[in-house]
Amino acid sequence: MRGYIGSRMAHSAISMVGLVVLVFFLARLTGNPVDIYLPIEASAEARTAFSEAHGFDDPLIVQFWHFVRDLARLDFGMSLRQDRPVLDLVLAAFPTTLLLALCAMFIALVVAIVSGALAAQRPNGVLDRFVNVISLAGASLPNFWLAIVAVLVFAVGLRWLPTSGTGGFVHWILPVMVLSVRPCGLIAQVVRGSMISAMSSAYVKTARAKGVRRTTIIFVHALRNAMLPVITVAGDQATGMINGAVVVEVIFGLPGIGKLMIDSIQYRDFAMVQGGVIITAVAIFALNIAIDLSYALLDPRIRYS
Amino acid sequence: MTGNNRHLVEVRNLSVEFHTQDGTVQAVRNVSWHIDRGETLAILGESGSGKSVSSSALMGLIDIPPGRITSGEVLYRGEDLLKASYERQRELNGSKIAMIFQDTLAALNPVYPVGWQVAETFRAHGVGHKEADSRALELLERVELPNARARFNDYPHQFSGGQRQRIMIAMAIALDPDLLIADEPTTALDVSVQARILRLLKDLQRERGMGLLMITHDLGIVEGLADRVAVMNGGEIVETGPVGQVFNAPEHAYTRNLLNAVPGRQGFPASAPSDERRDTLIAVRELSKGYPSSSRSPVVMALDRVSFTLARGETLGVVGESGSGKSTLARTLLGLEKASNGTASYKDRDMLQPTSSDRTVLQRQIQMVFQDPTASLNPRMTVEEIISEPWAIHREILPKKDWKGRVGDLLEQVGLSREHAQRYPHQFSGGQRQRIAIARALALQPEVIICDEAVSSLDVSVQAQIIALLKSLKDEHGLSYIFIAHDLPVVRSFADRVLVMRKGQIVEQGRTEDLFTNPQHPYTRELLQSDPVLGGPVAA
Amino acid sequence: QDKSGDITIVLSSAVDVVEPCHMNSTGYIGQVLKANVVETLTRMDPATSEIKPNLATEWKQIDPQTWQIKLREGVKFQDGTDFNADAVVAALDRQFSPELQCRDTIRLFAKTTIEAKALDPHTVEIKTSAPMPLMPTTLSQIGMTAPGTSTTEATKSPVGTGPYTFTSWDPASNLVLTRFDGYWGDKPQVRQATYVWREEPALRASMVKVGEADLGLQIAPQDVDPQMDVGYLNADTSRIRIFMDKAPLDDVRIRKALNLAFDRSAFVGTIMSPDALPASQYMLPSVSGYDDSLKPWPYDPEQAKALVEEARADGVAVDTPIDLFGSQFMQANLDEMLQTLVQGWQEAGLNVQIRMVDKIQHSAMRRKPYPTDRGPTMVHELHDNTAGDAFFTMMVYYTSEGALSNISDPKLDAVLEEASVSTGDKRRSLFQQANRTIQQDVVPDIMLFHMVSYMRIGPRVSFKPDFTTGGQLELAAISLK
Amino acid sequence: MSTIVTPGSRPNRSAVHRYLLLLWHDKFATAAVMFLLLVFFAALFGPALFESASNRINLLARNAPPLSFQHGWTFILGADSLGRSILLRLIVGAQNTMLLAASAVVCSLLVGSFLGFIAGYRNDWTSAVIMRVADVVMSFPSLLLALIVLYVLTPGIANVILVLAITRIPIYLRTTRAEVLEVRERTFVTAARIMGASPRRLIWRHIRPTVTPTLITIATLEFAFVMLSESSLSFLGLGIQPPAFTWGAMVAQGQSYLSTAWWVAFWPGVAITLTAMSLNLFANWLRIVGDPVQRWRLESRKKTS
Ligand SMILES: Nc1ncnc2c1ncn2[C@@H]1O[C@H](COP(=O)(O)OP(=O)(O)OP(=O)(O)O)[C@@H](O)[C@H]1O
Ligand SMILES: Nc1ncnc2c1ncn2[C@@H]1O[C@H](COP(=O)(O)OP(=O)(O)OP(=O)(O)O)[C@@H](O)[C@H]1O
Ligand SMILES: [Mg+2]
Ligand SMILES: [Mg+2]
Repeated sequence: MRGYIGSRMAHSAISMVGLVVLVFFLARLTGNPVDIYLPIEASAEARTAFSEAHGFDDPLIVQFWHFVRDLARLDFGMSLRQDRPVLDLVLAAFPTTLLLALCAMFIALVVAIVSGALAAQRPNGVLDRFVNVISLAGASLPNFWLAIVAVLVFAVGLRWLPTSGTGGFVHWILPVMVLSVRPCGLIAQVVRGSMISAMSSAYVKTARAKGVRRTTIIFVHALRNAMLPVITVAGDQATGMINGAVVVEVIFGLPGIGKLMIDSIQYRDFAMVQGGVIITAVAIFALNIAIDLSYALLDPRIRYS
Repeated sequence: MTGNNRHLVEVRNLSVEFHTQDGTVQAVRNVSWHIDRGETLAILGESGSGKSVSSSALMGLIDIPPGRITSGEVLYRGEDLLKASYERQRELNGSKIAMIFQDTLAALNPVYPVGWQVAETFRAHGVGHKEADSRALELLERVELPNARARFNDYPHQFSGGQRQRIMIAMAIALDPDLLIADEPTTALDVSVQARILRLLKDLQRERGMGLLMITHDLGIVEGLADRVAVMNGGEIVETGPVGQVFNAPEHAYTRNLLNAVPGRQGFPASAPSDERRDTLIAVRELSKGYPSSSRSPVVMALDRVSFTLARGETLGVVGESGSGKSTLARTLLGLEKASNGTASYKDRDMLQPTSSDRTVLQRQIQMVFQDPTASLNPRMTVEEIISEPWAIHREILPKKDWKGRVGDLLEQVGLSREHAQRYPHQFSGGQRQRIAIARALALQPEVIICDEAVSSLDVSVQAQIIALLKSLKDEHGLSYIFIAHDLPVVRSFADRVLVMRKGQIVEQGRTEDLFTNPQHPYTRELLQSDPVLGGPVAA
Repeated sequence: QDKSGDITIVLSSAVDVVEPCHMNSTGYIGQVLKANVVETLTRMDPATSEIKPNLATEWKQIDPQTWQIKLREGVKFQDGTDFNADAVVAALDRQFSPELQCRDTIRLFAKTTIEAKALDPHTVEIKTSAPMPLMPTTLSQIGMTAPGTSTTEATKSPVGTGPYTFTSWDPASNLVLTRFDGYWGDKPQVRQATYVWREEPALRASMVKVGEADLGLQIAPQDVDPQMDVGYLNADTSRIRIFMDKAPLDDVRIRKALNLAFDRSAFVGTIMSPDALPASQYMLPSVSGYDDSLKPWPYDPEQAKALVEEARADGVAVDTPIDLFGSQFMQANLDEMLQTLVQGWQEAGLNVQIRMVDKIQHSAMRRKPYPTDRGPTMVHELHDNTAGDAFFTMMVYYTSEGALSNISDPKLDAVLEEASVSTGDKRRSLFQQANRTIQQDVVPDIMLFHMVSYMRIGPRVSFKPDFTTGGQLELAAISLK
Repeated sequence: MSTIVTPGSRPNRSAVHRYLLLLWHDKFATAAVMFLLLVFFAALFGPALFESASNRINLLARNAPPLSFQHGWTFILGADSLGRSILLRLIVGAQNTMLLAASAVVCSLLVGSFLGFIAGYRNDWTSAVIMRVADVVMSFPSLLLALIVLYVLTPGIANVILVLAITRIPIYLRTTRAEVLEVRERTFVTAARIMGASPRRLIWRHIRPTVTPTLITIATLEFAFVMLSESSLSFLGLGIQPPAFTWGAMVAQGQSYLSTAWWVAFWPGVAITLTAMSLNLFANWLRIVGDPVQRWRLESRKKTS
């Protein structure tokens, strides 16, 4: 097991290098930041001066060398737009995103697993149809729609919650709810699907013969066997959130990594993009390692060499 | 509990049918029987005659739909279980009525440790976690699971067939049920273990007055254990009565048939011209296989320097203690497990690390019938697809247009019918699935078939038919078999030579006749001694 | 603590830069800093577009390239240093620091350089490398930062002479200004202002509605509630620029047809807000040089069609597809506006395709050197002239040399050249003349609307926005109820 | 044999007929198929019939509410912000929407599951390479990818499909691989392997049928997601440009009218959800039909004796 983790980390390090190289060179194909940072009227001289000041006129390979050299000292560079160290900005934004993702995934998983597993007890039954419709609607509702409607209803109409912003616990309720809807719908569907097969297995009969409670049969015996695709899909959704719950962050004014990355990409703040990608990739790679390990934990027949 | 009722459990007029794509299958028709406290009822009968289905009905384990209980009642101390609420049924299951399932690999949850699963029976009926664990461990030791403490947290797939069966038994007897339904509980156990397990059951019966419903095809067990016997055929009970009466004066033609088919009563194989020099097909030298120690358990040497040869046209019987490495031997020869040491060759081709061209030959010429037939059949394929799969893989054997007919022939040869071709594995009984697996192995017409407990779930008459089939193939096509079995009479009647295994080692090997008449190793002697037919206390 | 003087303002985009030398080029910096933290030497009166004293009390032009400025006395920076001639020189020099790449400087001075020196503690002399008749206007856009401000790095806590000190700033979530007690002028009512930002217009509207904020900027026209929302011309004028180099756009009849083929008034109150004004020139009516006599192009589909047919008859390739570039970030409802225009042109017989592009591509389309591999091209764009003089529009957009111009018309160049060095009425009338020529004869663009923004004003405060609000939001002008 | 088969109440009907019958027994699935047919025909003939009518701008009918007939029956669902009939736009938009979403989903499904089968089956260095590349794709910001495609390739529908497909490949890949890891350890796969079945056959005949239902479930849910995210690319200039449009673009357009004219975003949202839901119901039906252990659910209903 330990050997496996070790080799996985080594492989991930190689992927990380590939990712960084890709991002570095490909991002620079997407236009020159001068066009955004200087006023449109700027003269050619001003534009050249800007490029020189930020090293954009060096050959790409030289720019890359500088980047790597700084990175080796854990210097991720300065944000072109904000003129602050990239690392500070990313590390400031990341906890918000992580917290959002964790809370939303937790809620989504709990709700989805319970409803999906119960729905699978009688495929095409009333509960199943109900869960089906709700979860599908949840999985296909646009986030912005949900977010705005939620604000209009809970903050403006009922005045139960603040509209947006950071602050106490109450500020997180709406964003987390909105964010959990799609993963919840998606996961519920996957749970339902794989639970249907699991419930018709022979070991479920054995459990019944032992007199095990129905809830235990469902949530202990069948569910664990049905979990493989569920955690995969949940992992994908979590990855999406780590990459940034952009809509939710933007609408609710939560300063997360998603918003930061979107802005940086739009403003061609290359150093930020690189720094952000590295940090999120670390989290995503770690998540994927955790998921792969959990396969083996969930199903002892799966072993990694 | 109504005291005025005479019987512990009484089944009246039970009929069960299944819906299938081709119409309705009447699995059980108007079956009635009863068991009293401390009594043992044995149900004998043809494979597929409805034994398992009728007993599952008792515990509410039939899937309804597609199954349907069309008539009858099941009275447990006067209470009709078919009408009981789910919660009531749950209360009784496990604590008052328990069942040992036929197919142990599928019946155990693959993702939980076995100890946990045994302890669950206690927990489900209100015992605390700690106590449940310690009692579960006690039980596992009682059913002679080797190294029980160390292997408490191992998973079902890490155990041998017989070990799993003992785990199932432990689970069933955990709470001293009033009624124990044992569906082929000892098919994977070697005779000495089997004898001790049966004694355990008997003790329980005596101590607690447990009623025992024994489903088996082993007439030796029936004779030794049962008070009364019911014979089923075609979903009906055709004959019932005290054991002695039925065995000595069978009334029904089917019962007579059954009793006559018992192996071992017919002497030694007539066919074996065993001294003739024949070319060696498989040569195994010093083969070892150890399973790496998991968290707690020590390294298991499943195979310990095993050497033997198999000649063309020969049947090599492999007998031995449950968990002695027989299945592992088969799996290692087929390359499913990596050998730790040693060599094995088939006609001078390396079997353990074959080149890709060698592998094609090996796959074509060596087939296997797995110990767990259910798991070895793809649940999403029809029987026809399953049996014709070898032809789909090796196109040269049979043109596609002949598949259907050939599948039908094979099904009939193994005692099934042509109509079964369109059904799916889950719609069959345990013995029927085993025969489907045999039919598939035969389909390829290989040179060697490794049968791992291939006939263990078959009633004696079908068993006899299958053995006869295998023999005739051997005579006609020169097939060779490695025949792993616990049923010594069957081995004696079929094998030319026999290996005896224990703790991963071959303790003795020799010609069948010599071995059975003049066993050398003490373990072999013990084994022969324990056999109810050959040497045991109830030998005829 | 008394919170009654504290207000919250919700902006439409994050304040992640607070460098005062970009404050006229980047709206939100100006909205936060200008006239609140950092003051300018002069100021423009929005009502009349006249330049008024501020930190400077008087100014005079010694010769075409020299200006003398008299400073207000008794003014202190928020950090306690004195505001005097040396401070002004430092602030002006800072504006030209190469490390800072001040956007305002790039816009205001182009290639002109200046040399400032203190004549006495309260007089500054500025020499310019080229004549700058608009020096007072220019000075209304340059922030006077404290001498201690770094000249090599963008400041993150600007210090000025304004009525509010820069108190705290979390680029991720908010920014706070607090009243500066040592302010030289009148004491404003608002004690403390917290700026937050939400990109979604509905959210900004909601926040004011539920009382989480007192002022909400950039309310979407469709969310407008007349009870709370005030509309104002935001200084932006939208137009479609025509690249007049390729057929059929090189034919003036086609350019006229493009202007005639749709009904500007039908947009008002539908896609555009009801207060939007159809435009005839690329500047607000309040800008000096605007010609009142010019009317927006009328809606005359018949004539448009006729012009197209006429051109077709003369062999102009009128069917060539014309690419119309736009970028979503420019204006709300842009998509809808362009689609409606395209339908009008289609009816007139012209084939225009909408091409939405990314910000950078859009900028690259708009400025010289223009991309060469393109067909007949038009670009949608916005422009705001808050300085109040036509110069800031005309030279860039309508002269041959202009960085954003597609015209090369020597006669027009001559008029504009003369206007730019003239003053007073002559200057105004020359610009007006140029505007007439442009609209009537050259037709280098399809002038659309003077745009309107809405601000939502909460019940606790009162405020009257005007066209400068997009670039500065004076807290002192906010009164509490 | 011992069991009695009551002679088939089922005469030898053709396979098509049999499946139709099975479909008929699931009323929800029947309705779903009808709806999908409707969408299909709309996609096929919609543009030819209503293309110009759906693009006719009429500012007088701007945001006309649903059920207002003064502009004609085509305005039964109301009008959008340019006064165009929402109904007609739904019909005409079906073509582009389906083309785009279906191609993107199918591409990522095929590529993702193909790679997933390889990665799961081989579980050696090929698997490691595939999985680490997937990690990179998961961590690569999708907006940046979109921009790169935009700058490097010429804008066009194919490129939107490319972007959408690439970013969604990992979910299919990881799901497939996880399932394969488990299924390939089952005895029936082993049994087929020692019969000499080629990896291709093992995967196709034995592993795939177990994995497919989960993949299809995910794909149907992804469908809605892809339809919505496509519109977020079009503002960059990637994708379908007006006057062409998709349902996703219609939803995006209605976003700013949520609080004043909900129907502008609502109906296309409903269309997307209904399509996803129909696909999902149909997939559920397929799952049951394809699983012999479950199939009785659709069969037994016809003979409630
Ligand atoms: N789900 C099902 N659908 C259709 N037929 C079924 C189903 N389950 C069992 N059967 C049929 O019911 C009959 C009785 O099966 P059962 O399992 O009771 O046999 P059995 O007597 O236990 O045989 P064995 O000794 O082989 O285990 C068999 O013929 C089998 O084919
Ligand atoms: N995957 C595994 N991990 C650890 N131990 C294993 C594993 N598989 C088998 N064993 C152990 O190896 C030994 C030999 O098992 P094998 O299945 O070969 O026995 P067997 O002779 O076939 O027994 P039976 O007659 O009960 O089927 C047993 O003790 C078993 O517990
Ligand atoms: Mg059975
Ligand atoms: Mg075995």
